[in-house]
Amino acid sequence: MTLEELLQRAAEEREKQAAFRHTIRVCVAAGCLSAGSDKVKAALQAEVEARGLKHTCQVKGVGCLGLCSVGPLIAVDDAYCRNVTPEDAGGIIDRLGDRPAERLYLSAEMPFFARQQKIVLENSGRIDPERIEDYIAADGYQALLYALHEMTPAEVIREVTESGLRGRGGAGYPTGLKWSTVAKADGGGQKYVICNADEGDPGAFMDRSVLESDPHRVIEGMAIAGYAVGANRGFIYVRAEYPLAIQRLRAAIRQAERAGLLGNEIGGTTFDFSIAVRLGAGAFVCGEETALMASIEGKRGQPRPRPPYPAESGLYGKPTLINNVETFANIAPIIRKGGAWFAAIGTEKSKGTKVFALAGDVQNTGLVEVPMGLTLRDVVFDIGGGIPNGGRFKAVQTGGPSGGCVPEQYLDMPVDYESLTKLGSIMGSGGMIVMADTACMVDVARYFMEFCMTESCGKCVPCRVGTAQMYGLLTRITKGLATAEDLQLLEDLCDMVRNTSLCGLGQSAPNPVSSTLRYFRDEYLAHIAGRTCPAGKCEMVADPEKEVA
Amino acid sequence: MANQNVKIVTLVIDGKDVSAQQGQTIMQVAREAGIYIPYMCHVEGLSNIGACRLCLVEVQGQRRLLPACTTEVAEGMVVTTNNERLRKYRQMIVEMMFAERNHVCAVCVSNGHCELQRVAQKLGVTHVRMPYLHPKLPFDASHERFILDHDRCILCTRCVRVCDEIEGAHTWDVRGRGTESRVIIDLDQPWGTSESCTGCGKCVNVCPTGALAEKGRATAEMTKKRQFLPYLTIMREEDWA
Amino acid sequence: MDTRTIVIDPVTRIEGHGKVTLFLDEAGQVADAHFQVTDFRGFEKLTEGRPFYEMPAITARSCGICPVSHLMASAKACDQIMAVRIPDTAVKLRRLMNLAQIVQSHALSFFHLSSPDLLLGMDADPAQRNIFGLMQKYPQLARDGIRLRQFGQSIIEWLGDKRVHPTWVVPGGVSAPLQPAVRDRIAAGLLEAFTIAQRTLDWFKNNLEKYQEEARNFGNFPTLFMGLVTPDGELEHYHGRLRFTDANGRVIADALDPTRYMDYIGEAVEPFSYLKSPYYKPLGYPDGIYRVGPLARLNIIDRCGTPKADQEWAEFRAVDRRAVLSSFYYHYARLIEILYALERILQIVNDPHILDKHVRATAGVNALEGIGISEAPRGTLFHHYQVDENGLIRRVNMIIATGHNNLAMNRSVLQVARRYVRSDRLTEGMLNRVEAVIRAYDPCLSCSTHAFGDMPLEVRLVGPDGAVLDAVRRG
Amino acid sequence: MPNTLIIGYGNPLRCDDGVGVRAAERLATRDEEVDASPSPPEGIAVIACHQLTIELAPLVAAVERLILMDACAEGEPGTLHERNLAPAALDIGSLSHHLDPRGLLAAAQILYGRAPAAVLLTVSGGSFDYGEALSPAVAAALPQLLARIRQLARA
Repeated sequence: MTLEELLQRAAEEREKQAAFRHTIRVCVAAGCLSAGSDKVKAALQAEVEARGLKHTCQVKGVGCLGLCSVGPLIAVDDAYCRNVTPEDAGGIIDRLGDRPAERLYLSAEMPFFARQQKIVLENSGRIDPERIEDYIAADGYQALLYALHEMTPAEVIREVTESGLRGRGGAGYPTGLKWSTVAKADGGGQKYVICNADEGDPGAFMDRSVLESDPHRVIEGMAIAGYAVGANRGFIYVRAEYPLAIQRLRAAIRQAERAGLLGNEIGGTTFDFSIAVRLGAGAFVCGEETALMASIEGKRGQPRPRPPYPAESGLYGKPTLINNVETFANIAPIIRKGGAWFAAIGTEKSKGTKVFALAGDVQNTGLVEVPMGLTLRDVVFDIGGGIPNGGRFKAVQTGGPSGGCVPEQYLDMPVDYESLTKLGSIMGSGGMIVMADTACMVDVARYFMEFCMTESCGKCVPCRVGTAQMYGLLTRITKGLATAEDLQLLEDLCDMVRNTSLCGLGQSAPNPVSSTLRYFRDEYLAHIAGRTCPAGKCEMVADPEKEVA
Repeated sequence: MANQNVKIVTLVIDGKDVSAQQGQTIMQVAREAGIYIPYMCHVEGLSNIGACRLCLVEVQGQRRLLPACTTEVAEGMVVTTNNERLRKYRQMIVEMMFAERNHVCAVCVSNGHCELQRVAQKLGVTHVRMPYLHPKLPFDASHERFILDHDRCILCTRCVRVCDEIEGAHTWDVRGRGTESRVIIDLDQPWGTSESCTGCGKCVNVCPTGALAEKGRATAEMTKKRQFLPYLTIMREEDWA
Repeated sequence: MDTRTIVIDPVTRIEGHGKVTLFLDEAGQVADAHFQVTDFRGFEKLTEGRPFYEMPAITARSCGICPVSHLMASAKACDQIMAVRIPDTAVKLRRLMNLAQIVQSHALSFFHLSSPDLLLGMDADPAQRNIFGLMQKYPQLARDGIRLRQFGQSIIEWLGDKRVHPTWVVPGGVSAPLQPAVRDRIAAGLLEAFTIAQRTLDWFKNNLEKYQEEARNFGNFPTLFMGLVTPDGELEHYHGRLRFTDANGRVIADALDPTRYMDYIGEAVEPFSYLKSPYYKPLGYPDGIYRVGPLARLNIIDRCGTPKADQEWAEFRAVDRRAVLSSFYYHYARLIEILYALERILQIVNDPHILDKHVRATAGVNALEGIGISEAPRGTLFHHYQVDENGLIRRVNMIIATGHNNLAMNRSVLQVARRYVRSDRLTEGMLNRVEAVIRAYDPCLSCSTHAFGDMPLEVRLVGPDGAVLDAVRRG
Repeated sequence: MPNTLIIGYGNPLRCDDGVGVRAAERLATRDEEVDASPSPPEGIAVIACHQLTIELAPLVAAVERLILMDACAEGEPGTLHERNLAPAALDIGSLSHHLDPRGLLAAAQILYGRAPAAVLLTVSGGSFDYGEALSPAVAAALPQLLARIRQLARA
């Protein structure tokens, strides 16, 4: 397909859709589906059919609408309806063009929706993820074909560099720099592009949502990357626990291939690019790039020391570009609208937007995309709606199990890579867990440490044994069995594990402990010296002497 | 030699100016210069995996500590192999190795010939600060000539590598994650039932501790012979054409 | 402990603290006496699921006093699991170490633990009646004891690598042949050792008259005796078959296969003690009470089998032609055994094949059970292992000398107490004698954690209503 | 003939009880690559053993100075105690197979005519459980103990 053909198909599709006076978008991403949104969609379609409205009102399944806590969520033109049941279908159709019933109604003006700025998720909740036409109508694949026809690979990289985009997988490495490194590497004719979709942080579902809601976006980003760095094979490594994402991704790849947007001679150029899906078996460590590549190669998913970096020697020893789902999802808009446009969003060093999975003790849980630089307070209280049931805020945990806990006094810090690092946490892939004062910070640290311990791949000693030792010490503390020496040992272990572990999992595993020790040391001391849990969460062992023996 | 045009680089290790061939690791160059860097997963003749973290060194300009066994030297590199911080980390790592399984040196077949013991001695590890994890582990004595004692295993995976890279049998592998990791034979079956094992004993001889030993050896009787390894490696690398 | 834990019979739990409880009846007479030792734990942690051939090293470490005895019994049990006949020279070398152990152990027991009682008198001021009083008054005797003990210890040290826990004795034999230099050193030390042994024995015999009162009341009662003998009925410490004799010196069971010990030894459990009380099954409990150790060994044999010892043995048996019943004569028996051991050591170092290089048989698992038996200084020691088909330990049972003698020690304490307790208070003379009678058996009671101080003996006097009338802690 | 005898005693399979033995082992061995401290010089002998037994008496009597290292149960774990010892014929219970340090000196004095100047260094133990490891406090005190011994031995 040439650029002209693509634009024509986009125009046709848009025209077709414009014929409808009303559009009802029903979320069919995993969250709402599990709440029965498929039945809601069927009921609405039946209702539309029955009333002979099928030429004026379209009901379409779309990706995530964001506010997962009140699913099934649907959008009736510009208004949202929450907790919709199939029985509501009639009423909703009755009020088409009018404001939905109060019980269901959610205003698009509410801060949760209004304060978001969507780039990555711009199509989520708007297009039907199972139809390539819908994606094309939303300017899909224009960036790819434009790049192939009008730009040199170097120009593509320049655009990405200018955008200031940084890796969304967690570490925030400048994407343009990574691309240019891979582009310069000599692969002897073979290079790879890998999309890391092995999202493993507990409570995080940004990548899943993107894949379920807008799979073509990722494919397009990867193809552009392939063109830029000189690779013609791509892999998407998705965890097997995401069946819906996998299914839509596979469908999207087939559609793109049929449309000539993947495969040989894309868009009539000499550029070939194919994508294969690889499934991960649920090991957290396989999100680490070298472990992920080992897994694709059919080996035990364990990281290896870097250097050499994947850009130099990656998959099968060839130069490999590996980016995360969200990073790839940013590429098409950057090419379409220019790096400068993207660079104008966000802060000086953190450009663009970031998707967060908001969870925990917060009113509005779900997926949000906000410009970099918004304060944590804005995210938690404005967008998130604050703590439910009149509870008091205690901390917000960012960055998943490798992240840290940020206390109330830093709520006005802007959300960007540098600020979070300064606070002892990380941006990570975008998990954000809000905690009310009923949470015991030692217990929280213990929870994350347990995760890291069980997910440690077992290759290097500091992570394998260090996390187990730290977990043991934290358990002792929560049981009221620990001594001041135990606390000292815990701190020494944090330092050692951070500085000596082989990969990011181990290096960041101490973060939840160090950050809670930094901001909530008094809680640790209360458990140790006072044998009490200030939050009332931990049960102290009655007779420590007995327990020890 | 295969390559006549070896590029020479100069670098500084512990304040000492040394020259090296490009492609050598810090570990190799340091050893040539008479500088001891402790290690456990490394063994000359096998691939390096940088897993034990004992050989971590400081390289000027690098934020992170780098494993000497996998890091190649570079022109102008300034390396510190031993200081207060590195000693502290190494001691803790050795302590963790001891605390992870059930090491009872006094009755171990490798007592006195054990690399773990030796490294502990060298690093001045006299005690283990952290609680012992005391896992319940099986003992595989099903093989006719060898035993696998998980209590003494430190998961260095030398056995896995020597079997794969030198013997070519790939009988050994690792299963499980974290502290549940265990070296296994074939698909985790008793050694005696393995059909891929050639019984060559290379794994036993590269094992640094008493985890793999010849059957029937009494306390302190197990010594390992490792001369075969550099020999085989050199023979295979030699360009016979 | 989870279900995989091997339960090691508490018989092995002999290290700890001793406790004597004396029960008075309404009339104020001693009705019963319990001698008990406290708990000993942790040993099983080291053995469960471990390969059988680690057992000699592990069990040797269970006791700092007599590691060699455990080594012997354990290695022999392992030989059985391997189903090998170990090389003759290895047998001789093991014997050599075992004999050296007997010399040093008996020397300590006699010269330094018991001789103060004998030389200074039971009723002497306790400030004097101890090892130092002995040294002051009889320095030559004390030095003799040290020399003998040193000799025995040195042999063990030279043979093994380390003195405390030699690892030289291994399943299938010994790990290294005897070095000529070691043989020569042993031979060189023998002369002095013989002189000391003979001198002490002569002195003891000359003074026997003085101890008639003690001899009458120190565990002087009829029991059976058990020990190993050679096929010819000679004294045996390493191999042989078990023989039981009765109080009249009659052999009631002979040439018993030690590996079938369960057929004729029962183990009774008394609630007051961690030690099981073994008894001779055909006679039941408690009639099957028997004693082991030096006294028993000299009672059951037909002769020692070495010239000097046989001469002494003949005199010894003249004490009572049927059987020497008083436990007081354990001391006497020890001295004869020292002499015997030295004679045997001489024979071994003069053996033309003793430097033979073939000292170890190798084999895998050929039997799922092994029972090793040897005569430790204190008496017969059993190690009984059950293993799985790969030779991993499933169950361990051990019967140690102090266990065999448990019933006899209880009865001895009772006898002494009956004779010397005359009120509801514990008197010095009575306590001395209770200690002394326990000492006669030389039980292995030393605490394995020496930092906690020394083996205290707690003696309690309990009235008929169960009230503790008096308690004394000695040690 | 050495003029200084160093004896470390205890049970190394009972954790801190073995601190004396561990110290003696350290003094007796030398690892040039990590330990710059010299191995025992001429004239110094080191013995590691389970218990003080009577046959040590002639060895003790033959030296000018005796240094003993042991664990003790009293005191804050890791504390180092030092005291000079004089021979004392203290009976420590005649069922026991070993000697008190002052008794050992007394035995040397009585039987061999002389007892050396003697000092006993003890470290308070924290754990006497089954195990080979020293508890943290005791291990931390070990270098201190070794330094003190070396100082004493040099003096």
